[in-house]
Amino acid sequence: MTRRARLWVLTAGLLGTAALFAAACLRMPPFGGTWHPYGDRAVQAALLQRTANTVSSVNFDQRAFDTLGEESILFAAVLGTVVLLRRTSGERRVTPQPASVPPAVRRYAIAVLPLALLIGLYVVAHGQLSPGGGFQGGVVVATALHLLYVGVDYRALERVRPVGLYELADGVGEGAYVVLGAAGLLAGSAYLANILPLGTFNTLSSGGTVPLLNAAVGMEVASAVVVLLARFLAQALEIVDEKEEGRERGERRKRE
Amino acid sequence: MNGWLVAAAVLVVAGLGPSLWGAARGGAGRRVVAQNAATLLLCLVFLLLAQGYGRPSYVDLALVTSVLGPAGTLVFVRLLGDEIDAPPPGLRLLTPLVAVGTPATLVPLCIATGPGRALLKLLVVGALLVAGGLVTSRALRHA
Amino acid sequence: MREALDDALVVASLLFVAAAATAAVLTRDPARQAVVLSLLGLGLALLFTVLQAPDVALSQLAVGSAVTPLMILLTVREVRRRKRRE
Amino acid sequence: MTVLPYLVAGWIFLAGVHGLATSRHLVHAVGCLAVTQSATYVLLLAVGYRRGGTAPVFSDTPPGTPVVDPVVQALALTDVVVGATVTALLLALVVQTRKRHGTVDPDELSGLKG
Repeated sequence: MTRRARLWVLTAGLLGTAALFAAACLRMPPFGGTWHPYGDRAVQAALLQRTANTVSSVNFDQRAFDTLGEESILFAAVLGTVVLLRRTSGERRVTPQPASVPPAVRRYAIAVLPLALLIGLYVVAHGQLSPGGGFQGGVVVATALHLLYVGVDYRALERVRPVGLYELADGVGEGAYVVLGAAGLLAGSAYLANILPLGTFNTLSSGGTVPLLNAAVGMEVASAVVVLLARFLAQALEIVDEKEEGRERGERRKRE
Repeated sequence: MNGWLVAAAVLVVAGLGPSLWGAARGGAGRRVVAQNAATLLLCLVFLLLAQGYGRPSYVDLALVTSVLGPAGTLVFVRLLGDEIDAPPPGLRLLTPLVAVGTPATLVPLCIATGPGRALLKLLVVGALLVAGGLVTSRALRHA
Repeated sequence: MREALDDALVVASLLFVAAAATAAVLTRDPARQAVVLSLLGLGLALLFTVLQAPDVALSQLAVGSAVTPLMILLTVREVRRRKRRE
Repeated sequence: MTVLPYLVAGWIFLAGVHGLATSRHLVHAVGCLAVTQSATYVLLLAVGYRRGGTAPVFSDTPPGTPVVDPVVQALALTDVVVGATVTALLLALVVQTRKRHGTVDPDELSGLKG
């Protein structure tokens, strides 16, 4: 199909979708209405389980099995990326050039790194109380580590980041979630049932299994993002194609 | 009349809107400056919203933004380095924005909050914003 | 009065997000698009907050502010490096 | 106002699809897919909003306050993070495509085999 014909098909499709969607919008319940049957029931259930953050309760208690599915997609995506970005035959690893960073940026990165890690862990730990949880906090922790790359140097990051360990932690996080679910079966209840004592409402230990599942997810997400970024960094900075490298060297020699 | 929410709405319309305009057109340097201004403004908006809605737990959003915003700008400076023309246009506006915007928002908020843990959190956010703002403009100047 | 103010904040954030999404699509250079995508992420975080979803806003902030731009820019650098060598 | 958020979600979706279909660079296409994806979050949260409600988080507000729908928030929250890792997978595919076929322009790719 020519580019022009494709554009016509696209325009027709977009206009058709727009018309149908607009028609559907007009028959939807109006924005901001008071009728939320699922929401009201979820809030009731969360309060019964003494979990202050209803969203965490939905994710890690009422719909915990659904979150296991989400987590597995994340795990599979990381696995796929690791396989796709591995070093193949005909490629060689080189030491990347050190980058020059203004000293103020360097000082800032080193000073903020521990604070950022702390904020990430705080977000994970308070998931059942205030906005946050394993998904968000995990990403913050992983980003904090990469302050070393943007603020200091790639080699500084490599020193604190043994990728193998993070790959292991990724698997352990996913495994911990599955095992915590199985604990529900062992206790004579359903898979991923909330079997632990519920604790006092609005304290760090409230919510039964919610904080534990939160921690497992936090561990998995943090190490998943670290592993992903490690693969992208290695691909962009370290791995070169031997054929292309040879060609480049030849060109340089010709120029000289 | 909720003054905090009015202030947040004004910052969104008069601050974030122009930032988007700056980030959507022109060279890489100008876009990154606009992105940096947007993270700073968004952090201030979060603080005002937390106060306006009467939900202290929303301050966590500002806390995360104050760390990740400068980190994002440093990512752009690091990887777009050779595309950023030094000094990028609009950079002169950044330092006054940090120096005026941060205290102008935080001082009234601190007074309204009163002493306690919440005040400490606000001060941490303020310190991170000022440090992040100064460091990112320094990094942009030397890109 | 309070509801009118809430609505005004929602409308302003919605328009910001719509404009940022359009700008992100129209920016054809992927490295520059990453900057606009980062602004779209910030706008989404704002919209989620005024829709009273701070959990989702936090998620969006964590992902959109540094991790996604870093991955996109590293991919762009890798693709360009190989292109230059040919 | 009663339908504006839904229409904005639709606009974002269509804009993203348009960019995806007309893209000349695979990394740009992945960015457009991220835009398309964000339309679903806007739609979900717009459906769950309740005027005058606040966040369903009771650490700093008494139980019984009118709150917005937590279920849609839970759906969107996990998808934001999982979506980012899927973006990473697609970017890795772009890198592979570049290695195998020497181009990142989808139009040039359609003429290639295998």
